[in-house]
Amino acid sequence: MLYFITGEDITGVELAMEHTDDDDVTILLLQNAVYFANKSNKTVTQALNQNKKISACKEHIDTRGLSNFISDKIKLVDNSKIIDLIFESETIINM
Amino acid sequence: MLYFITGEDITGVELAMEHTDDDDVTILLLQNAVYFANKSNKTVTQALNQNKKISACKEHIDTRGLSNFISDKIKLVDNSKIIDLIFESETIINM
Amino acid sequence: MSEEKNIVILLRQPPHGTLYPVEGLRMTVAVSADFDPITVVINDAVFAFIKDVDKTMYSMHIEFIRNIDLDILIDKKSLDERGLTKDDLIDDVEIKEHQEILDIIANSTVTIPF
Amino acid sequence: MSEEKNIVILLRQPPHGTLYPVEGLRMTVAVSADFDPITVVINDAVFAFIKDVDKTMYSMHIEFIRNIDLDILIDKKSLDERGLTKDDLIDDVEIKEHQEILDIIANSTVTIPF
Amino acid sequence: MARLGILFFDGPYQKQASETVVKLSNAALDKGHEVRIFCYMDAVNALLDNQKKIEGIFNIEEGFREILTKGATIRLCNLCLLVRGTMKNCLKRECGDVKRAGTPDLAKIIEETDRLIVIC
Amino acid sequence: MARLGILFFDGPYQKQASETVVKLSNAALDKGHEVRIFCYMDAVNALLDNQKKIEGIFNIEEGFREILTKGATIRLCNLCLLVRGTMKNCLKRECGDVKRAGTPDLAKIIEETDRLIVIC
Repeated sequence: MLYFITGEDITGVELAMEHTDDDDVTILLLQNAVYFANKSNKTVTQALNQNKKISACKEHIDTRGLSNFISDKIKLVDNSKIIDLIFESETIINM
Repeated sequence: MLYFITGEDITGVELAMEHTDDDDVTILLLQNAVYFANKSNKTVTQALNQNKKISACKEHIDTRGLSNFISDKIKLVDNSKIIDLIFESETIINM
Repeated sequence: MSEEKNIVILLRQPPHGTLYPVEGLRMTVAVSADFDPITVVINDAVFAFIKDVDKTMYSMHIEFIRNIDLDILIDKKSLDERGLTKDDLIDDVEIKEHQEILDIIANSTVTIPF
Repeated sequence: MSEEKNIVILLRQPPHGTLYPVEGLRMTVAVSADFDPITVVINDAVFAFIKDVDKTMYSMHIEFIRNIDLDILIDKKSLDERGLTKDDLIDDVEIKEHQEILDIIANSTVTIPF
Repeated sequence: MARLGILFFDGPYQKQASETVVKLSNAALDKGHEVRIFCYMDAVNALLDNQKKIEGIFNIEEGFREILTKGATIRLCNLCLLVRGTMKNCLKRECGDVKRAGTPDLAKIIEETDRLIVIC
Repeated sequence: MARLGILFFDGPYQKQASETVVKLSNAALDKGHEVRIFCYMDAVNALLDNQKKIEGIFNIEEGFREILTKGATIRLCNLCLLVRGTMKNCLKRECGDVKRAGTPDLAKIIEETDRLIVIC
């Protein structure tokens, strides 16, 4: 299950966190949603502590100069890999 | 001083609350900022408890059906009165 | 696979100030020709279904959705956070516990947020 | 009264994802012909001035603003909330305590938010 | 009577800003005030010609035509029109005092009005 | 190879969505996937003709022309164009498979693609 989060609304991350470990959940952050990846963001830090898989669009992180401010548990993915993630996930939850 | 708040960002209300009672501060809520007037909004409730003057655009409250959900300390103003408020205030802080 | 697709139209934004919720309900109507979309309502979008809100631009969509027996589901947590109760809402909607809302979203094939 | 007007250009939004901060800085430049606008930076707009951010679209505005000795003031509270420090920022900006930022906004005649 | 400056950023129909600009302008004009508007970013598209009237939706073009008739002046950011490809579609001078302008014209509006409001 | 549906709501230049749509479409097309795009609300204005190229700003029209050339199909919400007054300005059929459509066409896209992403 892929939480595909492109907006500045953190609800998507919150919903993803409510899944139990039985569900295979990946959170993908794009556009201004990549700011949620900042280490000082409590919701995302908590999601990482829960061992949720979080990826972020590399180009959008780089443009914003954020690579030094995010946890190294967050996987940076290029557009080609994003397309793969989309087709690998049976369910896409757009937020 | 008029905090003229038309956006969905509550920062304007927060800044207005940081003024001491010496400053003559009015908060005017328009468009989706009128949702901040909901009784369950803690920031606006606190501002009212601090005796800050808060007005809201009557048309925008009515369209949204909010009149039963807001404190009666909030003054509802029509567009003509909004124009008066704008010219009565030496400083307009647009947010 | 198309006949198995579960479509969730997810309303998040308040009913006025933007055209998002109106356009979201219009999308539910459009998609209902081919699927049985579920309209899920969270956050400030719950205000779209209070009794006194001006529904001129979307009452026909609500009516259409109810006439073909599709569900409009309201997240109870979002209501609680806004100090709203069942009595504040119109009859055409159904309130669901937050966990049920989450399950419905998780079981969708496609979620379209507005 | 025009010569007495204090203009604050208030940047609130992050540097990419929207054109708001770029357009805000362009506005500071435009208004500087007639006034001495102060650029005040709060919330996610502080990310516009970190060292590594792509400034292609607004570095010339920053340069122009500094060359004519106008201030770009960063709200320390917004920095703190985001885990940022002075060292993360470019040299062309000045960090101010939140109370000073508030005073500057309160003493403006016109505040233009972006 | 006083002079009101208005700045806004949003195009029509997606967000409420352009409707609010029309309504507050009407209120100010009806009280005898002057109104000067600057359209920045997407807001330039609020002044496009041929916006079709749809039942139940406030027609933005008609709203702006009305306040132009009542004497409002409207300036459209030139570069914003150019980049969006909508330069040729905007309302023409015969509708009133509406024309393309640069950002320095906003400085002029700030200078020449008593108050500036921004509709976000 | 698979089929990707994309839905978006925002016009060009104010927000990043249209640029992201172009870039993800390119990535999908380059991997041999099919791409079908539906432009809803302001997004219809992303396909307008004559968007002037400005140094340093990603030109949205050019981006969409490129993915049309590569075979993407694009549908523009008819009513959204009409109400905005931009019906006559959008890219024509000679650019590729781009045409006006109704909301039921999104249902068709959902039906005929393997995944639908929404760029907010």
